[in-house]
Order: sequence, then C-alpha cells, then structure tokens
Amino acid sequence: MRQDGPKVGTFFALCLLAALLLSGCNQEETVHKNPQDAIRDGWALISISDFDRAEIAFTQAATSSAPGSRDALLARYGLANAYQHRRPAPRSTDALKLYGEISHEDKGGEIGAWSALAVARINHVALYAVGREVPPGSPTGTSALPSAVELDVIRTQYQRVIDAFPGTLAAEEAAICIGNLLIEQIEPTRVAAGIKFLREWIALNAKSSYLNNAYRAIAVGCDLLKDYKGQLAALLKASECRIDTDADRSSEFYRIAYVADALAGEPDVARSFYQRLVDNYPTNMRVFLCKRALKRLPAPPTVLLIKEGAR
Amino acid sequence: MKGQNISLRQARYHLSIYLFLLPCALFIGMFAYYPAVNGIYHSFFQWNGGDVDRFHGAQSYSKLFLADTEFWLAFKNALILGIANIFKMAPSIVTAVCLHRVRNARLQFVYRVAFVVPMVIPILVTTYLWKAIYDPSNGALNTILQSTGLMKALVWISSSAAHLSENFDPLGFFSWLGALFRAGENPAWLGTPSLAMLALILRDFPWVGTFGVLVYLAVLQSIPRDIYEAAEVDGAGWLSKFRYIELPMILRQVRIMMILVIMGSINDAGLVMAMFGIEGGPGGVVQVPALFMYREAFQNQNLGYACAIGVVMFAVILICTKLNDWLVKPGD
Amino acid sequence: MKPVESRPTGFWRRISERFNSQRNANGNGAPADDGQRRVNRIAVALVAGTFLWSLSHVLLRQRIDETAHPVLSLAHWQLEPGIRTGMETMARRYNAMRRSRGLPEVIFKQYPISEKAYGQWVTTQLIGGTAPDLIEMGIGLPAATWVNYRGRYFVPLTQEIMRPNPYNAGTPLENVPWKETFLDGLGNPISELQEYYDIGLSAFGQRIFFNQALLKKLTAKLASEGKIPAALDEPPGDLRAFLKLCDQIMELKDERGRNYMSLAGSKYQMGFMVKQIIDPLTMELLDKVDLNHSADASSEETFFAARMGRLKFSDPQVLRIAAIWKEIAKRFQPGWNGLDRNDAVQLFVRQQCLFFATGSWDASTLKVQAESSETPFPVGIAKFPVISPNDPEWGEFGWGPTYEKPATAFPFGIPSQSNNRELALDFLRFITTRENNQILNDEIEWIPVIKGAEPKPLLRAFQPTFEGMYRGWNLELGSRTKTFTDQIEPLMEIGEDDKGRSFTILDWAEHMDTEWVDAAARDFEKRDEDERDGLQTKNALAAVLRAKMLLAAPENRDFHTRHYFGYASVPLEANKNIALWQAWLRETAPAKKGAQP
Amino acid sequence: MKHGTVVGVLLFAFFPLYMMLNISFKSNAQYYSNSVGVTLPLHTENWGRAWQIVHEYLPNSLLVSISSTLLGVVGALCGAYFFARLRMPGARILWALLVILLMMPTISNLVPLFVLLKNLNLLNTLTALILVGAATMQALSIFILRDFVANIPNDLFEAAEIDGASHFQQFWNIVVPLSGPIAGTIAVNGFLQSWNEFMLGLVVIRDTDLWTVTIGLLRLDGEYLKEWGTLMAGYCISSIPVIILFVFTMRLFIRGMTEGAVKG
Repeated sequence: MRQDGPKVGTFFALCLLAALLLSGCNQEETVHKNPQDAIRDGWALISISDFDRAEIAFTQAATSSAPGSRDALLARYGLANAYQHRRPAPRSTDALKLYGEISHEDKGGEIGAWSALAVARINHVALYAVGREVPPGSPTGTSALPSAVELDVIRTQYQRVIDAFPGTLAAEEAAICIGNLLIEQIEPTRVAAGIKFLREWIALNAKSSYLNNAYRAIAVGCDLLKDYKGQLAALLKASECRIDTDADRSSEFYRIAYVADALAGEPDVARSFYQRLVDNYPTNMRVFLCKRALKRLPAPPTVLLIKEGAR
Repeated sequence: MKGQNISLRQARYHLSIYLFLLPCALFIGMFAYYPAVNGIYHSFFQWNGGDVDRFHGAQSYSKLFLADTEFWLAFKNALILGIANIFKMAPSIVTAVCLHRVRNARLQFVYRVAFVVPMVIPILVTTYLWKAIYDPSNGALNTILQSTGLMKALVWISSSAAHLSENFDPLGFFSWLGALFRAGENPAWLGTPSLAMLALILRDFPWVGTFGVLVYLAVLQSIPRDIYEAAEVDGAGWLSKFRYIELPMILRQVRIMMILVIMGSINDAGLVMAMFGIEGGPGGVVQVPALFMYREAFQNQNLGYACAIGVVMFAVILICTKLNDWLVKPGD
Repeated sequence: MKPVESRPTGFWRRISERFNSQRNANGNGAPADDGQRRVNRIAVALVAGTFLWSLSHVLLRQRIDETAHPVLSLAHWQLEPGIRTGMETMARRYNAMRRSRGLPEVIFKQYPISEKAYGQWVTTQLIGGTAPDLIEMGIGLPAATWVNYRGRYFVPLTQEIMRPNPYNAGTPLENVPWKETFLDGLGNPISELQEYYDIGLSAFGQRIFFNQALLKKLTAKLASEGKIPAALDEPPGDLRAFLKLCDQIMELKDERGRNYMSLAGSKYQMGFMVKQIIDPLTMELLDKVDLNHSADASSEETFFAARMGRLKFSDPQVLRIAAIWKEIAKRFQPGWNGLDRNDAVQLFVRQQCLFFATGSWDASTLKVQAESSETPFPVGIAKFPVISPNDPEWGEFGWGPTYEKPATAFPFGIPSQSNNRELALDFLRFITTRENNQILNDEIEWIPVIKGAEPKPLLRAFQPTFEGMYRGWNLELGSRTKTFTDQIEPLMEIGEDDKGRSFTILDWAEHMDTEWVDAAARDFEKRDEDERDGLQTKNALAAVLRAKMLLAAPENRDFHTRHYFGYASVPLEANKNIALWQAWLRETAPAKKGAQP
Repeated sequence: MKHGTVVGVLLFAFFPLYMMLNISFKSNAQYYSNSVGVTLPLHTENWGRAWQIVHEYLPNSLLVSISSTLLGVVGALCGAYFFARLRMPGARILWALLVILLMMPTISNLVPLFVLLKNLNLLNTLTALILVGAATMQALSIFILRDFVANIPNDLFEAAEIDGASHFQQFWNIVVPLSGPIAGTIAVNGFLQSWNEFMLGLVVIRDTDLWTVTIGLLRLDGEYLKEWGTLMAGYCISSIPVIILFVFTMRLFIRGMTEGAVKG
C-alpha cells in the first residue's frame, strides 16, 4: 500500500482508457454479398440518418459492382446523396463533384438526370441557408432572400437538365422547379413569367405526373397576383390531376370552396366543394364552417378576408 | 498556513507530487471541465445539440445584451433574492452562537447531532410542504395568521402603508406594501404577483441552514475559554461578547457562506421552478437568470444561446465574489 | 485505515504525539479517542458490508439477453399503474400473435418518465441519438418545440396511415385506410409541416366533473331561499346561468362556516376553461388570421395577422372575449393561480368545491378518490356550458358547442433514429385494431379511439362533439410566446400586477399588442431558421422516396411512384413558403424597432 | 434563552421530518381531511407498497453513492495534498481553475455531458453515475480539504522527510490518518449529493432495473393519482440508509465539520 498515489492515478487512467476503447468498438461492420443489397442498406441507413455506415455501404457497392453498370451508377448516386444529406456537416462539395461526374457519365439516362437535378437543387437550397452571407443590395440577416441574379443562375442550371435529359422524370421536375423559382420571387412580373412558363409547359406535357405540382404552383402565383379566378381554376385542375388520391384532402377542398366563395365569386363551385368536404370528412373540424357557409350561400360571406389588408 | 513555495529549480525533487493531481484532474477534466469548456465553445455557435451546429460568432452575446431585456430583469430578481438570502444568514449565526454558549458538553453534542439529522430530507418533500403551508384556503400559514390575529396587524400595516404611499413613496415600496394584505381576504402567497417574491423569500423559515450552523460552530469552538473569562471580568454583556469576540472570529466563514449564497441565488432554477413553474410565477415576478437559461436550453433547444447565458451568469458571479472579497474583509 | 499502534517507526511516534496534543487543544465535548475508532470500525464495516451486498445484488441480477430477440422500447409519461400494465398486456398479445406466425418474440422495454422531467428527457435522448422506438408526444415542451421535433427527429406517417391496417383483415374495418379507422380520422396533419406524425391510442375529452350530492344539497338550499326555481341534478348548460349559479354557491357557507367554492381552480383547471370556452370564441378571428384559407389558424399566421394589424388584441371583438375570460376566472377560489392540480383535487375531494374541470383521463381516478374520501360522494360529468344565441350581451358568440378532436390523445411517434421503425409501426398497427384498442383502454380506463370500440359506462359521457367551434388564433409560436402568455394571462385573470396595482383587460390587450408581437418575432426567427434547416431534411426524405422508386422492382414500381408523388410537392414548395413569409415580414415591418427579426 | 432558541430552531428543523413520517401512514382520505395531525388507523401498508417499489432500486443507489463517494474522497484527498503540501509551479493557476469550477452554472452542460458519456459508451451504466458523482464532489471537497491539510503542522512532514519518506508515504502515513474526520464530512456530503441526484440518472439510465431510488420514487409521483402516503413512505425508506450512515459516522461528521471548517 505504499505506492498509493500512482495506483489511484493509474487505476483511473486505465478505466477511462478502457471506456474509450469500448466506445471505439460499438459500431459493428456489415459485409454485403452483392451490390443491390448494399445499395438498399445504404438508403435504409440514410433514412435513419446514419451517414457514416451509409457511405461505407455505398462505397462497398460501388467497388463490388461492374464499372459502368447501372448498379455502379446507383451506388455512386447513393454515395453522393449520403454526402449531400449528412448532418450536421454536409459534404456538399464532394456531393456536387460526384453528382457532376455521374451526370456526365450517364448521358441522357435516368440517374444522370436526377444527379444533374440534384446539383441544381443543392445550389438552389443553399441560397436559403440560415445565416448565409448575402451580396450587397439584398436585405440582411436571416430574413435575407436570394437575389434575382442568383436565382437566374439556378434557373439556367435547371434549364440544362431539361435540355440534356429530355423525357426523364427529372426533367419534368426541373420544369416545376423553374416555375416555382420564378413564383417564389413574389415580384409580380417574375410571378407572371412563372405562371406563363408553367402554362406553356403543361400544354406540352399534358400527360406528366407533375401536373398537380404545376397547377399548385400556378394557384399560388395567381393568389400573389390577386387573380382569384385563375387561382380557382388552377386549384380545381390541381385537385383533378392529383396522384395520391387517398391523401387527406379536407383542407384542399376547403381552400377551393373558400376561394370560390369569398374571392372568385363562384357560389356554385363553393357549394359543391363545401358539400364534398361535409360528405367525405364528416368528423373534420371544418365541417362546422362548411355548414355555416352552406346555409348562407349563395349570399357572399359577410366578412370578406381582406386580402388588400394583407398585401 | 500554506506549503512553502517551490521554484521551478527545486520542482524536480518533488515531481512525484504531481501524481496526486492525477485522480481529481482526470475526474474534473473529464466530467466537469470538458462539458463546461464545450459549453463555452458552443456559446459562439448556433447549436441545437444535434444536427444544427453553426458558428455565428458573438451573435448570441450581442442578442443577449441588446435584445433580451427580460434576462437582465431576471438579474434584478436574483439581486433581491441574493440580498434577502444574505439577511437570512443571520439566524444561522445566532443559533450557532447560542449553541456555542451551551456550556454542558453532552447536551451540546446532542444538539449538534440533532442539527445534522434533518439534512436527509429531500428538497422535493420540503417543497410539497411549503406549497401546502402557503395554500390560501387551507394552508397552515393563513390559518395561523388568522387565528393569532396577526392578519389584522398585517392588514393594518398594509392600509397605513397605503396611506403613506399617497404622499411619500420611495421605489414604490409603500404602495407595494399597501397592496399586499386586504381585510377579509386570505392572502394567496404563491398566486399574487406582489406576494410571490415575498413567499419565495419566506420559504424555509427560520432559515437556519444546518451546514452553516455547524461551520460557524466549528470556528467558535476554537475560541479559548480564557478570553470569555477575561471578557466577563470586564463585565462584557451578551451583545458585546458577540460583537468583540465571536463575530470577528467567524467573519471569514460568513464571507465564504455569502459567496455560496450569491452563487445559489443566481445559479439555482430548481427552487423557483418547483414553487412557481417554468414561467417564473405570475407576470414572471420571480424568474431568475438560471430559469431563463433552462428555458432556452430545454424548451427552445437554443443550446448555444443557453451556453452564452451560462457564460454571462458566470461572469456576473465572478464579479460578485470579487466585490464580496473586497467589501467584507476577512477577520484575521 | 491502519491502526496507529502498528507503525512504531521513529517519525510516527512524533506524529501521533502531535496528533493527540492537537486534538486535545480543541477537543471540548469531543468523544474520547478509542471510542472514536470503535465507531469508525463499525462504520467502515457497515459501509463495506452494504457495498458488497449491493454490488453482488447488481452483478448477479440476471438480465434477459437482448441479442436473440428484437427489442422494442417505448417511452411515455403515464406513471399510473393502469397504463403500464395495459401496455404490458398489449406486449403479451403482440408476442402471442408473433409466436402464432412463427416470428421471433419481441422484448418490450417501457420507460415511464415523470412528467416533471419528460421534456428534458426527450430532448436529451433525441439529441444524443438514443431515443426509444416509440415516444409519447406532446408534453413538457412548448407545442411549437414539439412541432420542430416532429419535423426534425420523427418519421412522417402520412403515407402509412393512408393504407389499410393489415391487422384489420377479417374485421369490418378491412380495407379501410388506417387513418379512417380512428374516431376522427386522426384529425388534420400538423399544420406547420402538413404531415402526420402521431398515432393516438386513446380518445380524450374534457368535461366538468361535479359533486352530485353537494350540487343537489346546495341547489335545494338555494331553491328553498327562492333564489332558483328548483334543485338541480346537473349544472346548467348555459354559460350565463352557470356563472350565476357559481356566484350563488360562493355565498353559501358550509358547516365549518367557510364559504363554498364553485369551480376548483388552479393553473391546470384554467387551461381547460380557456381551451374549452374561451378559445372557441375566437373563431370569428379566422377571417383575419387564416391567410392560407385552410380554416386552421397556425401560430405563424397569427403572428403575421398581429403584425399586419389585422388582429389587434385591443379590438372590441377581442376585448369582449377577454371579458368573458375574466368572468370565468372570477369564479375560481382566491389564489387559484398559485395552486396546481393536486391542490384542486384536494378541494374537490374535501367537498369544499362543487365543480372540477378536467379530462377523461382523470375520470376513474377522481371517482376512486371521491368514493374513498371520508364522506364518499357520487361524481357527475357534464359538458362545458356554452353561450346561448339569445344571451343579452354575449349572444354574438352563441354558435353552439366546441369541436372536440378526440383521437390525438396518448399519441406515439416513431423517431427516425430508431433502428427498428418497421417493428414499431407494426406494433402501432397491432394495438390500433378495434379489439386490441378496446382491451388496452378498458385496462387503462380511457376511451378507445377506433371506430366501433365501446368505452366503459363511466366514460360514455365523453362522446365527442364533431361539429362545433374551434379556436381562430394560436398564440404559441415558441417558448418565448408561451412564457409570455403564461406570465401575462394570470395578471389579467386575477386583475393585479406585481406592484399590486390593478391590471385590466385593456392592459392585457396593450401588452399583447406590443410585447407579445415582439416575443413572437423572436420565436418567428427560430421558426424561420427551422424552416430553412428543414429544407435539407425535406429534400433528404424526398431523395429516399425517389430512391425507393428507382430501386423498385417493376411490379411495385408505380406504387412507389405514387408514394414519391405523394411527397414531392413538399420540398418543391418549401422555399416558396420561406420566401412568402419573408415577403410578409418585410411588408409588415412595424415602425418601432425590436420587432423586426 | 439560548436553549430556547436552539430548541425552537430544532423544532422547525424536525417539522418536515415529522410530516414526512406522519403522512407516510395516511390514506389519501386521511391526508386530505387532516394532513398535520396524527390520524388513526395508521396505514402501515403504505410502507409495504413503497418498499415493493423501492427495494429493487436500493442496491443501485447504494452502489452508486458509496463507490462515487469513496472515489471522490480519495481523489479529493490527493488533490488537497497537492495543493496544500507544497506550492508547486502551476499550482496557483490550477487552484484558480478549481475555484472557478465552483461558480459555473451547470444546467446547459447536461447535453455535452450526455454526449460525452455516449461517446465513452457509458450510457445506461451505473459506472456513469459513479464517475460523474465522484467528479462533481471534487471541487468543493478539495476546497475544504486543502485548508485542513495545509493546517497539519509542517514539522510532521519535515520529520517524515528527514526519515526519507516519499510523498506517498507522507500522504499515506500523515494525511490519511489525520484527515479521518474531515474526510468523513466530505464523504457524508458527497453521499447525500449522489443519493439525491436524479436528473442525470434519469437521462442516462434507461433500463428500469438500473434506476436509483430517487428516480424510482419519481415513478410514485404520478400526476393523476397521487398516493401521498406511499410517496412519503418511499421518501422515508430512501432516507433511512442515510440516517443510519449518519448515526454511525456522526462523531466523525461533527468533529470533521469543526476541524475542516475552522479555516473554511
């Protein structure tokens, strides 16, 4: 017991060391047999935001799959996603680089298209990052919004996706992005341009799965321009060509009914949609308002939502 | 007294003594300093503890100093509490002195034993108890006040204070006092904004902290008996003995206790939270800085901001203790 | 430590001499040295003994090995025994089902966490990435914080709840979307996120509980004095009449000469009064607040409406509501807002007060306490009084009852960090079949939430109202606003401030118009940042769905495609929402500084 | 007069203890009807019920508190020796750091600590509570111990050095035996601390069979049906070990207090 001091010291040193070692070996490695499984696991891991292991999985898949094969592309696409989405510190530059490569290798192909879109998307979203240092001229602080110039750059990037990958889903999504990008600038001429763009696009792609999104965007645009008839029309179209028909649509119905009722002056449309809401969602809280409205119609609502007061 | 100074040159003969630092250094370093330093580091970040960890310089601090007036108001409450707590140290001192003057050794021993036992009561229990005592309709306090007629006295004080306040009212003190107690009304100690702080201060009457008593007692023990005898020969009375013999002895402990008390009143959110809830009472009349910090950390998940608040609070405490050192000179 | 004798070396003797002499110096009243050491020996032995005992106890405690079976852990703040056992029953049934299907049994771990610490607990676990697989949501943190957590840490279940619950196969609910098997179709998605995250396991409703015997007695007394026509069996349903009765009761004295109290009051109770009576009166405000025509006032919309000056708390319309608010507060006993739930229960059980506003979760426990009190009494349950359309001054608010959204009770969410989310989801599906939900709630004595399941007789009184008013504002944008309202409302309710000066409704309105808006601006800053950070998360989720679509085998590809398009619009429109907010912010920037984030 | 004061104060000090004990024998009905006075019949089954809940947690609490206290005291003693025995280079700064630690608000440190424990793989282990408990003891303990050690007459050490005793021998043969009492004080204080600690335990410990008594008692503290009797009984039971500890180390404790505190 003479050497008490050092004993105590070493004891703690050891136990803490042990703890550290233990902490090292708490992540078991998973070895995958074929690339497909690795890729699936990778995405599963991304979805539980375990990005380290996701990267490992995708890298394994990339190495184990034949170069140039679809698997190889998917694997690297996954890897790029892992880079892009990791929190708290996304590896955006790596992601951009990898996406760029993929979009070059897979010319005109599906994955290439998504990668190209991802590039534009990353740059687009980056403009809305918190505490982004903003170029002079635009309002400062977290309330800063991207300037028209910056957004135009993004717009060309989206446009490139449309041109380089015709006929892909990604291209269609890119079009929607352009429409939204114009409308989200609030400034009337831009909004009008956005609406025009989308209407033309719809004319060309009447079959697209993105019609719903397109019309939703138009609706918002018309709302901003106080073109309530247009808004109503768009809303109606949007609800017609909705793909996930089994979703909860009570608020959608109500919005249509309300716009028709209070803003566009279409009592019949209003009545039908109030009624639809009451019939389809009897326990929804809005039923109360709908029934009040139904009693009142066709008389216009007493208190109009004073949009002028808003903007 | 201290160990002698060791110069660097001599140090090599004593290097082994640094090993003694190892255990506590490991403990403190790992589990006390790392989190604390980590906190200071993160006070310059926008940090939610998880997936948001963004450096944004001293923004937290500037926001805290410029925008957050309520935080500084919380310090006002802490100040009131602190001052009150300092006065609340007196009973402990008195008790200690009385205990010290108990001549019979056995009896004194028994007393001291008795003083230690209540330390085991968990704070949760005392909180329940005091909430029950303060209950307006069935609480012990109001019952006592009513039955002893003290309530009438209080009401009288209030009303006369109200009268006074009409022509002379420093810091609105009298008007405050004037509004406290009304005839035929049970004061709601925890519910009335004007009473809440008072209730918080009155809590734990008679404010005899066991630890404090024992510490003072410890010092008093070391006063040689002959001094007292000498004093008695000079015909020193109860008070003068205290003034000239005992007080100077314990002054240093008083100072230490004072520091602890000040720290407590700034750092402790638990008591207020338990008595008044997270918002710090009606109108937030009793919210203390620590409460503010707690809310930022665990309600608003602004951990970075909370860390900044922590740093500021620490700075304030540091200043207070320095002031204290400088105001209250050690007795010896 | 070593006894002194055993070390007779040179320096030690000197030490022990010094030691003793020093001790004798100030040893007054101190016990003798050997006695000292005896005590020490016993103490040491004792400590060592207990230490070894507990150590062995801890080490030898055998623990189920968790490697063999999947583990499902769930956390909630329901400490009452009924709930724990109820959940255990569910676990047993689930495992039985799995056995019958030849699946490995699941080890269940239940973490009942005290309400006091729940918020902190959840926060730390989510941040630390150690959250259990199922978390009960909604308490211990401001609602806005829970919204933020949902978006940040939880899995949106919107897609899942639209598909039928497989465990309903062979029941009338077969092929009904899971969502629609709930009493109220799970209500609306979280308005800020437009996604569903919670699966409620029980239906809650709030009612006014009352002491039947006492009501009869007191009203009889009043009737004999001719103050009211006849004795009552239950409280009047009209608000004005109800308040009048409260006043009359508060004038009566009990045998001990104390005035009776009408409504048992505490912060907790006031919450229900505001939620059930006051908030619905604000419905007309929707016209000013509901900027996106969703008929649902989100906290952001309220903030903007207030900044735009469309919603002014000093408007006569709002002041009239606040007046009613204060009228109700007056019926609580003095000092109510310093009390918490338990004090109110005490008043009710001691029969000092007549009415007790609380929720269905209390029904059984309150009944038990009433019957076990020294003079047992029957507990009645009545709906909250409503304003009648032809009320002299409040007639404008007389639109009938309050909408009740029952299925949001006892809600569980699945953290995205959980490693077996599928299992968690499967378990949720399992316990929300009509049969299981019935069994679970019967054991807890709560109200089942699945269509067709029957509540216990006592709980029949809680049949929810599906058509009624609901609130037209949402004053809780984040912890700043919550704290502010929690601080300011009591002042208005009891009508005095920290200096004892009177604090009127107008004062309240004034504070709300200025300081609430400032606080909201601070909270909004955070909402905006969350929204911007959320862009990343939304894109990530979309990417995952897209990947499912890319990887899907041809046969179920279009299913995954639908799945993707169900969500695609969310990230696409997200930055538009941010832009819109900012546009509004700029347009509505008030002249005074400070409010501008 | 002085007796009067002392006894009066003692009465107040014991009142909570009495209430705790008193309520622990009440049914809710009795508690509501008369909470202060003694009511018959005594509901001893409260204690039974409380014991049912507490007994499984008791070993955990004891293990944690005792071991953290022991580790803490050892660490603190060593530290105190370092600071008191000689003024080594750097000691001054280290001391300042130590004192500063006393003043740091700790609320926001919970999360970093939690993350640290996670990285150390100590989550859901009693070890975590033990280590952190020992660590939290250090600052104040060293603060008190240093003055005590510094007060051991220097010639003892000199004598030892003359006999060629190493620092460890000096520590082991002089400081340890002499500091019995004050060490006792520190020990009991530390024990109380880690015995009553619950927030960290609640956050760190997941499995209910590893809970400490304090956390276990929160479970009794249900919101909707509060069994006051059982709750208080639980608190009584949980404070019994501490009282026993006091009874046996009381002399240590009180003398320790005096010795240590003389120089604050």
